[in-house]
Amino acid sequence: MNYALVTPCYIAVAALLSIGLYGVVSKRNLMKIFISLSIMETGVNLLLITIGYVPEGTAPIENANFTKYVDPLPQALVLTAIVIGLSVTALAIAMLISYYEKKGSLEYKGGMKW
Amino acid sequence: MVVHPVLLIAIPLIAAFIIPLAKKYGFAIAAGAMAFNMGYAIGMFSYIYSHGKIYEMIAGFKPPVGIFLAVDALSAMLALLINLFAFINFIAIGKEWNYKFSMLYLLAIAGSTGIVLTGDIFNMFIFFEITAVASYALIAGKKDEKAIEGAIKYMVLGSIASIFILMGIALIYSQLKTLNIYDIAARISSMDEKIKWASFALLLTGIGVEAEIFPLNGWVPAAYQGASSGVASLLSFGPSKAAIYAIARIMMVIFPFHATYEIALYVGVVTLVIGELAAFMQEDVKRMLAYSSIGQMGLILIAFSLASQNIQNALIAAFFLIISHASAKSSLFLLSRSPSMGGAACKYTGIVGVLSIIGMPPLAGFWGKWYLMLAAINEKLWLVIMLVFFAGIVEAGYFARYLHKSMGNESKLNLRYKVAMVVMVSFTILLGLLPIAYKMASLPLWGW
Amino acid sequence: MLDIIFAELIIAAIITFFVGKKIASIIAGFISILPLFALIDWANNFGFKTISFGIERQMNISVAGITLHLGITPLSWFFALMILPLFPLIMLYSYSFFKENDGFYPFMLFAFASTFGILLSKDMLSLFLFWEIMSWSSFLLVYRSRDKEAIISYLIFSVFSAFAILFGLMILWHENFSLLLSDIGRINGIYGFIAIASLIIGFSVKSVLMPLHAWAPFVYSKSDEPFVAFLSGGLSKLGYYGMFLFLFTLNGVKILQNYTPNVAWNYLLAVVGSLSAFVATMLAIMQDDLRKLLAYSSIGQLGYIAIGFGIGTPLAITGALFQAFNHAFFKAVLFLAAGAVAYRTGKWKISELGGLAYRMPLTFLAALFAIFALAAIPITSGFAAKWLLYEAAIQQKYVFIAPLMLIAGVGAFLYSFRILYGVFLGENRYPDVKEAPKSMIAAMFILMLPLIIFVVFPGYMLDLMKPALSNSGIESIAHTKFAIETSLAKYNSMAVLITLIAAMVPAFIIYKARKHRITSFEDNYLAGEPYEFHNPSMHAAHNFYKPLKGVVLPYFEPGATYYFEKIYKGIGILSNGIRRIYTGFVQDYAIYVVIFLLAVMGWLIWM
Amino acid sequence: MDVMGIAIKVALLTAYAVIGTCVGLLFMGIGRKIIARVHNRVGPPFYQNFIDVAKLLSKKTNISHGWIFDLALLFSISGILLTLLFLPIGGVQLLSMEGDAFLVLYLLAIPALGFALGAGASGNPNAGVGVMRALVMMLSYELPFIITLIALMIYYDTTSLATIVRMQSINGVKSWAITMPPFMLAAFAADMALQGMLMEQPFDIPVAPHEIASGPMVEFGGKYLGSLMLYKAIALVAETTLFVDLFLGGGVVAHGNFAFVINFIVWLALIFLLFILSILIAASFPRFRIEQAFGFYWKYEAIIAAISLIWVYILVIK
Repeated sequence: MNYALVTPCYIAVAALLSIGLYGVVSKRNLMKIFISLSIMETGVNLLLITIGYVPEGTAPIENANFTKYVDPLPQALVLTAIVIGLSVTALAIAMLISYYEKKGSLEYKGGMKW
Repeated sequence: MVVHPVLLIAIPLIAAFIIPLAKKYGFAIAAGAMAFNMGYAIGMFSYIYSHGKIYEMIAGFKPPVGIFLAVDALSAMLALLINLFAFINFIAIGKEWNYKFSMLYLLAIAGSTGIVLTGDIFNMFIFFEITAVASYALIAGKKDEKAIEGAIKYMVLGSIASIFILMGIALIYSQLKTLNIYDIAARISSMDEKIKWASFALLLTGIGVEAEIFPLNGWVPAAYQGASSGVASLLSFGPSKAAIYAIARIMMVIFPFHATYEIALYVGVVTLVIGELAAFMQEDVKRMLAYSSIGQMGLILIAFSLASQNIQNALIAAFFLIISHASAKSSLFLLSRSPSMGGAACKYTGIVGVLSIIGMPPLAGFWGKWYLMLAAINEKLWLVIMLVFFAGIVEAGYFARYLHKSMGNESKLNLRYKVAMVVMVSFTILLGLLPIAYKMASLPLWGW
Repeated sequence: MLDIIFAELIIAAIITFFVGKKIASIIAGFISILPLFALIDWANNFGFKTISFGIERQMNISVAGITLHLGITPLSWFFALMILPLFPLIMLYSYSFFKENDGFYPFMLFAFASTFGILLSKDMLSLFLFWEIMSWSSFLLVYRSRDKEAIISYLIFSVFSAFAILFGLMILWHENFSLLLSDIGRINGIYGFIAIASLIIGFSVKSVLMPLHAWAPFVYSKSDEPFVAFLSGGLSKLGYYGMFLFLFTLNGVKILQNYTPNVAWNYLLAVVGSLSAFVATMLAIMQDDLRKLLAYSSIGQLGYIAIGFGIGTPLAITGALFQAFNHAFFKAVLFLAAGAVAYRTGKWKISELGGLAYRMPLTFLAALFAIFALAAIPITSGFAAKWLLYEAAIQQKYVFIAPLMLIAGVGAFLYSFRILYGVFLGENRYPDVKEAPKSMIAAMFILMLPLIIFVVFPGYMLDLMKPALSNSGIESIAHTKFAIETSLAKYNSMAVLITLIAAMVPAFIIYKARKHRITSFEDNYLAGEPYEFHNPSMHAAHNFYKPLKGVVLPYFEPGATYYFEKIYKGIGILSNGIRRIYTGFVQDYAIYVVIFLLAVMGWLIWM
Repeated sequence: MDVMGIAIKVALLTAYAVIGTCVGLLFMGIGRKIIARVHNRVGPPFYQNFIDVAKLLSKKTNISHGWIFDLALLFSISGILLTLLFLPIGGVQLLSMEGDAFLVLYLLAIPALGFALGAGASGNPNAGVGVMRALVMMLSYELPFIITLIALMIYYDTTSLATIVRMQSINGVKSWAITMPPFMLAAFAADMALQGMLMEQPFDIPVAPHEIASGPMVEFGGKYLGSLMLYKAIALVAETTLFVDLFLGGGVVAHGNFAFVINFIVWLALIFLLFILSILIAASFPRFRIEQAFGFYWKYEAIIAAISLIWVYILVIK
């Protein structure tokens, strides 16, 4: 297997996940937290795509000229995942607006503890 | 009769899409869909009760490629439970909200039912997301500060969870190129050892967030406290039960290894003890009930994790614990709307609920604890037994305090609320008394 | 027939939810007589000729698809004889006690049905099932008290007891793979030991043995009197029933001895019982609340039964069962009398009562007789029981237990007099109070009947318990109708009674030789001056045993009640610490999730 | 048992009841005389108490406070007579085979309880305080007394007083319990307890003349007070006899046909000596307060008694 193309992808996945996680854990601003979550999501989507990748494969469209094509299922999965991620983000934004209306700030100071 | 479990998912989904088009009739459409679902779930359960398990291929694609539903006795029971309680709960609370609520409610129910019924791991993920997104919105629907804060907490953790689930699925897929859980189960031994464990850990963590297990349950107290009592009730019988069942299914079907059962056992025990202890000094009723739910989820997880050796006793225990917890806790959440337990209906609902959770006969909780003990003693898990006892005593302590504190004559609940509460809580009595325990013991609960 | 009795009890319980107070008490009273017919019928099996109603001895009832094996044994028959008659009389008493029907009767009937079930159960599941039904029905009766400490402590201890019993039963089940009680006895080693020990711990919660008694003072002092009469008179005996069942009938003693042949584990039970008797008596002396006093007195008197079981000789067990029987009746009478007093005056503090003996003479008589039995005055049956226990302790040369028992017996005089003086004698504070209602008086006097019978004929009691003892392989001790004989001495109740009556003659002559006139004490003491009664601190019963205060309270009180509060608070502190995990910051929760993921992954990959 | 036997028994019991009463009254008179001599007074004649009782019983003015108050009279006399008759006196068993030491211990409570009932029924607060003190005193002295009693019981392996007396009289004085070192300690403790039982100084706070208007008997007069004096006289005999039975072999020194005469005289002498001892102690010590008495009995006396008990226990289990 040719790892030349795949390995950087895995590194990118790891980097995206770590960046996202760092953002979630360290940021106080809720908007930044949700942006970080989106970054993580992108990382996972990339992971799925990478898994389905077949070296030198083409798009999974039926064509007699090509016998080698990438795995179509992960791509379908990623499409679904992107849609879900989008809906979550949309909902999050809506909620942040209402959070801002209530608190006057997006800074998250913790609450409802113990 | 041929049963199509897919209708249980499809009908509420379709109804949910219709509702925005017919806003005026939102409540009626939702109620109708749920009534249908309830009836269909009852039919399906009785069919499985007499005929055994069902597989349903969606759109005729054959597994392992096609998406399919697999329904056994336990999942049929859970589907029945969720849809039944959803209907009752909806009738009690639905009219107080506008059509959006009905829609979201339907989505949450469809998602929960889907989690229970599906036999495909990616589908499970999708249903998780449907349930979760609907739940976020439902929690935030109360629109006060606490509700939104609870929803945001749930949302952040839920998003992380979904990322982990997806990663777990990706890892499995990368090795086996399949998403069907039975297909995975059949070929699990060919998986790379480390990736196998990593994927299990990711799935456990991801689903564990929804299943309220410690320490993934940071959102639970806030969300339950913030949500309106009807939504809290929904959360306690719907998504959380579906999620714990999903954990059990993944653990028992895909990863039936000693190590996984062991981890589930430890996690369950820690969840139980921490949840009950955290509830002990809690003054806010809903938050206390939320912590108590955490503890109960731990107990259910313990029951499932004992299934490696004593499958019959452990599954019956889980069955009864789920029933007891769902019926008691959701009625207690409904009750938590009233500041005190005024009137006979409220008073006895509270008492029966508490007694069932504590495990008094002839309520369902008693059978749960009895069979759990049978299973645990068989494996001589002394420390686990001691901790379960300790947690039970702590539980008795705060529930007694709760009963004392909420004693009073005030009752702000309307009739629909009361009826819903009483009906819900009567299930724990009914299932304790009817010979289901015996019958369940002779069923192939887990037939593959 | 048996299933019909059960069904009727439960149906009656449901009916009494919905009817008025008077009808409810009548229904409950009549329904609770039914099981007594069964008792009379079953007496034929144990060597007594009585009427037969054709009620079966064995029966299997199917509930929830699981078969409950029910049946009468000599042991349960004897215990039923002391517990079940309490119910109809308590119902009779409650006819005028309650103002309205607010949930007393249904749960009392549930408690009755479950008590009956516990006594009849022949397998572990039904024993535990009925035990739990009894737990919750009595909890709901405690719940009526609306007292925080009572509710919390009762539920916690009930659950503790249930778990301990469940644990023991489960081990027995696991060792035998049979739920039938009759199959037990084949186990040895550490498991048998743990099973028996945890069963005894579980049962000793309900029989208020000292370290596990902490709920009793709260519950006894806050719940309704008719219920407390059952709780102290009946329920506590169920705990001892369980202990007897597992220790002697099912050879628990042998299991304990086989595990550690050199350690007399039952001696430990006797020591606990004697400490319980002693400490509780000392605390009872210091109580000003009438119900709390009676609660501690119950704990003390029940400790004697544990001593008897602990010593374990035929003499001791006979004494213990005798004491159990007596206690069921005299403590019920005392609690009912206390209820009657409170019904008329509305007061519970001894220092706020006084002088009721002339206003409520029948109540006073009932209480006086019960107190005689409690203090073991030799002309009552209470003495015969205690005497047997003392003899047993001396026979076994238990030098630690015997003094504690005896001094607790002396202490009983002290608190008995506190009741008599503070409530019934002393200054007449309630000149307008009427005698208690007739139904209450009737209930109390009928409850006294068995005590009176066994005053003169202690031998009859030994006859009654003979089947139970011989069924457990315990020989019964030599006795005639009046006299009991042991290897150490003899006690002849008839000699005492006749001599007392004869000795009354000179006393009576002296009494009758000169006339007397009755004056109120104000004439003598105050020379007719007006006197302020209403200040409690002016009452002699206020702070009655003051000299003992500095001696008793600092030493006995902390260990006796505070330990439970300490544990409760300790769990509270633990809980408050654990709650800090939920910091309220979603970022922290995210970190938990990641840590959990890494931990699980690490565990699975590297372990 | 035939009619004749019963008649003889009844006659014997009656005789001992009368003797007990007379001896008690006589001793009380002698006691008063001795105390007076110690105080350097002349004192009343030794038969003074007979006169007092006769006077009180024949008084025409008797004030009662109701039927419960009358119980004091009935129970105090009958109860103490009952106790006396269940003791072996001078080797004569009377009814002591029908009961044992525990019975006697509890029988002693009947008159006390009856008396307490009467005092309580009088309604006088002073009476209540007096009874309270008497009861606390009882709790105090019973502990050492019970421990010594148990020491004796496990040593002789019986609880019957008659048997204890018989075992001690096998070899005359030499086999008396008091000759054995452990029982010397026990006897000391029991004698102190006896002091409390007799309500003599330093343990006379329940009656406490000059302090609480005569204590429990404040409302008693006429026949009631007379019966109380009778009770006290008989109780004196009964309690000292109990001690003699336990430690001094019941006064039995001789065996044979007419031995009971000698034994009777020895018994009389022994209880007289005990009484004199207690009178002398009473005359020379000031009064303890109630908590002091309690502390004295439960700390020092109980420890002494416990040492003797442990000693005996070690002897027995060897």
